[in-house]
Amino acid sequence: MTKIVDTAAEAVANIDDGSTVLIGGFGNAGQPMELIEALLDGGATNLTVVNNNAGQADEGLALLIKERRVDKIICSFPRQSDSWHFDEAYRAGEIELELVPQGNLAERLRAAGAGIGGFFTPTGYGTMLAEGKETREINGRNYVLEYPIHGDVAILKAFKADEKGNLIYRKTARNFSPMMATAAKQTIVQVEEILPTGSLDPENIVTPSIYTDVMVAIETESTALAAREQGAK
Amino acid sequence: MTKIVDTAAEAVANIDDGSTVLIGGFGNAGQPMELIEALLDGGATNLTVVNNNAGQADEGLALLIKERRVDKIICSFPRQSDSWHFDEAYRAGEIELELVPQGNLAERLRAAGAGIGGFFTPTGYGTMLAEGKETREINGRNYVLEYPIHGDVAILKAFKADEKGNLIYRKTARNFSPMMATAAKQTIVQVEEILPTGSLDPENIVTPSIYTDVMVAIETESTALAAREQGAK
Amino acid sequence: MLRDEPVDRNTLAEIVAGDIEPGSFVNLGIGQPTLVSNYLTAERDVTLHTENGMLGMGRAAKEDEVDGDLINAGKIPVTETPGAAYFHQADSFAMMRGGHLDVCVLGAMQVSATGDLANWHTGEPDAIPAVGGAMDLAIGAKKVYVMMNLYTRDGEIKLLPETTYPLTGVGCVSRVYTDHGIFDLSESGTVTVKALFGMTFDKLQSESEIEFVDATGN
Amino acid sequence: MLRDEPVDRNTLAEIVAGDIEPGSFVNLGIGQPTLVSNYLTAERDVTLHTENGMLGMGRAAKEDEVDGDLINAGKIPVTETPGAAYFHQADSFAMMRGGHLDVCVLGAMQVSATGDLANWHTGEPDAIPAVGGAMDLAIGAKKVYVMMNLYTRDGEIKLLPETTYPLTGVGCVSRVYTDHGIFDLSESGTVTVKALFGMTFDKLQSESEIEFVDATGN
Repeated sequence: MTKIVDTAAEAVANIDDGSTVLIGGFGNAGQPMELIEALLDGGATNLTVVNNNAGQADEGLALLIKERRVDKIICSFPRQSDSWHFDEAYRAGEIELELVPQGNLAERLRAAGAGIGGFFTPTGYGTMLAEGKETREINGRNYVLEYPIHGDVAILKAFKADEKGNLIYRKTARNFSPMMATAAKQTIVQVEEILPTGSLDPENIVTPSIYTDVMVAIETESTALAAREQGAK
Repeated sequence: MTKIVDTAAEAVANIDDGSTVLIGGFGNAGQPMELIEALLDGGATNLTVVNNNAGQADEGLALLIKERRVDKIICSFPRQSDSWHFDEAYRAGEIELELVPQGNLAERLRAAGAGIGGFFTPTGYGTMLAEGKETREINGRNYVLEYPIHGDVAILKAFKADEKGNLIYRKTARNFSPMMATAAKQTIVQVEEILPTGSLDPENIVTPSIYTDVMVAIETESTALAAREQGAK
Repeated sequence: MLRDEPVDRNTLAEIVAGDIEPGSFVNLGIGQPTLVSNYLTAERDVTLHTENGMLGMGRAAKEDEVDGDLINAGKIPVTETPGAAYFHQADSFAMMRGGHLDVCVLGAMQVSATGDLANWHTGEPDAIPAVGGAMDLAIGAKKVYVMMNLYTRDGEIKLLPETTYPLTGVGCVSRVYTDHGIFDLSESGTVTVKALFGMTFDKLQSESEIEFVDATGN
Repeated sequence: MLRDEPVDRNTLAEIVAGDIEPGSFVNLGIGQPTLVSNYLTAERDVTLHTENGMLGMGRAAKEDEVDGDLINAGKIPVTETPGAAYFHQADSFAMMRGGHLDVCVLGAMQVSATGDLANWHTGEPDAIPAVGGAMDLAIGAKKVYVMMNLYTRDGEIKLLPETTYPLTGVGCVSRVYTDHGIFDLSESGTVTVKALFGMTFDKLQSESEIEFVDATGN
């Protein structure tokens, strides 16, 4: 059953120190800024974070790293022009980095949610990111064995939800969130709007309600962008 | 690029003898009856068929089996109260059966489409369907290694398409078709209606156009059922 | 719990329904487990999963509601409830295999003391095998319950130290509901008897080499 | 093909665009490959994939079109074309890894004669590594093209018998487009020179131990 809470602070209140936190988003698209801010305010520390990136500029995940709440990050693309907080922490030896090719990251999260114990992927074969990993030739192609990435908690941003916890996303802000929703023991979601159950077309649900544990309605720029798009039609 | 043809016969015209044919559907829901009939009329034989079942009563896949066009079937649930054509062929030793647990069947098709070389699944571990297969204990749980199932061709039923080849399905008729669309060298789809490109919401596409090779518009009972449902609202 | 008489299927279904936590996501196997849905009242807010691609499955369709595109795993036409969601077979089995469902209720031919399940194949050489989703369901929930008669028609007990039929899953069943009693299984092979219906503990113990623990509260 | 002068990036992008079959599904990597999109006219009906979850990506967004929820893999705001589709990252990379895209065009630091690609990391000890989708893109299409300058700023040739930088993918590149020429690679290490721009075959051969085959039609 999905619990609806009133504030971001309540939503993230039971994230413990030392948790593995899956954070949705690709760059800022789909990044749950308000939940991350609440996590920052809440003080949880010694976190392992899984995200595509390692934060941009001075908001969201970047601030969690700046405040040294993140012991380890599992991501595909930490270094960007505006990843200065990560860069500093990394050069200071104050954050551990597990670098994972982006498609393997997505597939490892999916595997965790889908009960798959491991899978053979061609991505990364023969590269330094596969060093020490088991490999195998199958039907003439070379593969690396990769394992699932499970989270204690996922914090995500979706576009709309119904009260039951079914979720839809908006455009490329969908990215990693549907997999992360399945890969964590507890899934916490900020959505623009929570509609009465029955408002979303059952054919179009991206994350079924079974995966959603906690929701909070927070209006962001996405609502205005969707309204602008509606108006343009 | 997706080719739109006028008849089911044209759609299946280049399916060769000896092909591995992935056929969508769970029971009759989503089964591409008209494409199967065209395949029957076209005479292709020595087929390997992948479907959840082995045909029901006297239509569709059951007739392909009755006419001994199918050398081998890969499925999860061949024996049903009305699978008499399969039963007869099987008892006569005239069809080979590879029995696959339903979730492994779906995942093996997904793996084929997703470029995964193999995966460890807990399903079937310790059973006769895993005999002779590689197993492994990972984090205290036992798994069986399963490999992808690739098709030469997939024949599927979808609900609506746009001219570009994007597909949506209807209710539980979706079942195996989205995976099969990704797992075959050529994907042939019968749809109730082909709409102008731009008519389907990009958020709701289930099978993106890249997977659709050939389409033919054939109205079936699904159109009437959808209209009835619309009317009831 | 003790009752003087064995319970019928409907009573047993009602007992199972009563043990399912409100708000649960549940898959009911074909056959006897389907009866459980009759006792899942709206207040319990239980969401039913059907492995052919749906959460929020409703009751069986009435004649004028029958829709060939909306069927359950037993290929019976069903209905849709508010808040339902459709998805494809790979996502549906990922939901089971990934341990997201709270409860699966399955029929069985045999169950072992350690929770091994046999419910798909008698192993007879001339039988045409068909597994469907049975092996996925067996490992497909946080709790896997079996609902069955304790005895075969020939009077043989179906809860055994070890199964003799081909397995569906290893050590997967946590609880067995039968017409003669309810049993909690454990990895060690100790079986805790939670309830007996029309049967004494001594009678039960005399019929099996399983190590039963009496928790009927008698 | 021979030209007297090296070609500039835009001319090269136009050449690459001309080699993409009409109706293709294509992923253009960050940097120089992005220029190719400027020469993919509507009649070519090429559909662009962006690995962060979209087919049918349009041009870069103009100021009043910028939508933070609609970005490409380089995190640049883009637009949507009719017939577009959104999907999640696992489906998006399945599309690449499964070999469904017709062409990927990537930048490179080095390419070997057998098609090994190095484009993500210089291997310098103090560099912060970041791979993104590079390794997935390297193996993510039926044909993987590289677009790069033939020489580094220091004048070192980037098409080598063997790469010295850390690899992105093994034997994955089929063709290399450079300012000085176009090269088809093969498993055996034989490199077929399809075109030279402002360079003679002899000059090229004198600079490398690669076994070049002249197919410039000179």
